[in-house]
Amino acid sequence: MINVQEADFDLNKQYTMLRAKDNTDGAIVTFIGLVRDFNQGHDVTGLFLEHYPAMTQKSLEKISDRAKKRFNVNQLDIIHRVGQLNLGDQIVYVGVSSPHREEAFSCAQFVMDFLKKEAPFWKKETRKQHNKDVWVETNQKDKEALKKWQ
Amino acid sequence: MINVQEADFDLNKQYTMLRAKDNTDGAIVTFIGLVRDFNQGHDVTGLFLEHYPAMTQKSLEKISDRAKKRFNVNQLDIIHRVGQLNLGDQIVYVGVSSPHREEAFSCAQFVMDFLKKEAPFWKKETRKQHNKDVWVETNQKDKEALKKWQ
Amino acid sequence: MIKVLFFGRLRELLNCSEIQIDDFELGSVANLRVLLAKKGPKWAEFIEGNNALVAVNQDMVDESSQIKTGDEVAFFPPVTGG
Amino acid sequence: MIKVLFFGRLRELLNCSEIQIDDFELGSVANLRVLLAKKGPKWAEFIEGNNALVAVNQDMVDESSQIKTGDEVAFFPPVTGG
Repeated sequence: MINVQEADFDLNKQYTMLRAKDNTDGAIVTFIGLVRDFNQGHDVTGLFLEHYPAMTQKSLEKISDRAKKRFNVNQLDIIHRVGQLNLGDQIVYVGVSSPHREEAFSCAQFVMDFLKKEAPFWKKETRKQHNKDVWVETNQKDKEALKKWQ
Repeated sequence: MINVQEADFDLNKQYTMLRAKDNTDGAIVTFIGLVRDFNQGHDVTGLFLEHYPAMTQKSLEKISDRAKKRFNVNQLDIIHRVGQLNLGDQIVYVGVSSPHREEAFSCAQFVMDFLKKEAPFWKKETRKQHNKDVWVETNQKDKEALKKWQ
Repeated sequence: MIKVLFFGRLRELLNCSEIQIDDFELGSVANLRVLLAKKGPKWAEFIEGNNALVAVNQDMVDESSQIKTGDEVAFFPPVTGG
Repeated sequence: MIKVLFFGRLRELLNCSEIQIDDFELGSVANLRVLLAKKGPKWAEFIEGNNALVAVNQDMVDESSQIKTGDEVAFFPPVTGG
């Protein structure tokens, strides 16, 4: 399941959907990304998440397909929110179920690393004074994160 | 928070407890281990989890302390169940919150790898015919998993 | 005819989210960049900065990729989702 | 006096979860193993198998570790939790 949506999501509901009915899951890994206070003292109130609607779903599906080919997982779900978000809000969810924990961990990390590199989302920090809104810069760490999958 | 308990746990409740109130979390990783059907065709109905009560809590606290020293995390919670469990039941929960996703993923994996190696729990498969209950063997993969932390 | 889209910081820089180019026949992404650079100093800047990623029909491509009539081309800064 | 505990498969093999040893003064884990092996063939087997981990006062230790009066020593198979 892959969703790009404005609405919030509910981890508990996702977890219920993620658990297989046939007892073949030994491991479930979930990742949730939150709106963090990057710039204390700049009156940051949240983020606006712009995206490229025709491409986002397609891009996440591609990443998901690649991950499923590479790792032995039963299920892989991705949700990414867009639009206006406040500090502390949930942005992204990745949920993986697998017979083995290594595969579950690696798959979730793989998806996040490629999402951060390829999925067409752009964050703009919203501030109390709106004329001072600032686009978030990519960070070097995210570029380097991909090396482990080569 | 570290708990060794017979009672089941609720991911949603754990997640709520895990999220910091001060918006410094950028990433939350949760791991849940489930009772999996390892031996199809052997009438496996579940597991009995024996432990060394005086040592389990202490052992998990040691692992947790080591993890917190090594990784930049805000919070780290561990729950491990003991006693009689059925197929598909939850066995273990590890929840990590951190400013950064790499640290959150690594910390959760580190805890699981050492828990599998050092925490005094023993699984016995319970079968329909109880005189055929069988102790679960350690697997080679779990021994090798520790190499990545050297 | 091709459609060209801009996103994020780049959309703001150019003050433009979408243009249509009627006279672009066959050519590479690099050719299209040269054409766009002629639209003014801000347009030239984003080309020279060379910091804009490009997708053709919603797939990331490189500079030598060929564009044909009817394609949807998008330029955007490095992504920052997740 | 020391207390010695056994867990899991080992507890079942020996059909014993706990014993007290009154005459063990100072010595290493290895010394204790030799003493226990004298209790019978099953006890000797678990020593020779060398597959039993050992904890003294709830901390994993190695064979050269010293045991003193009042200690709680535990032998158990490789762990399989998680």
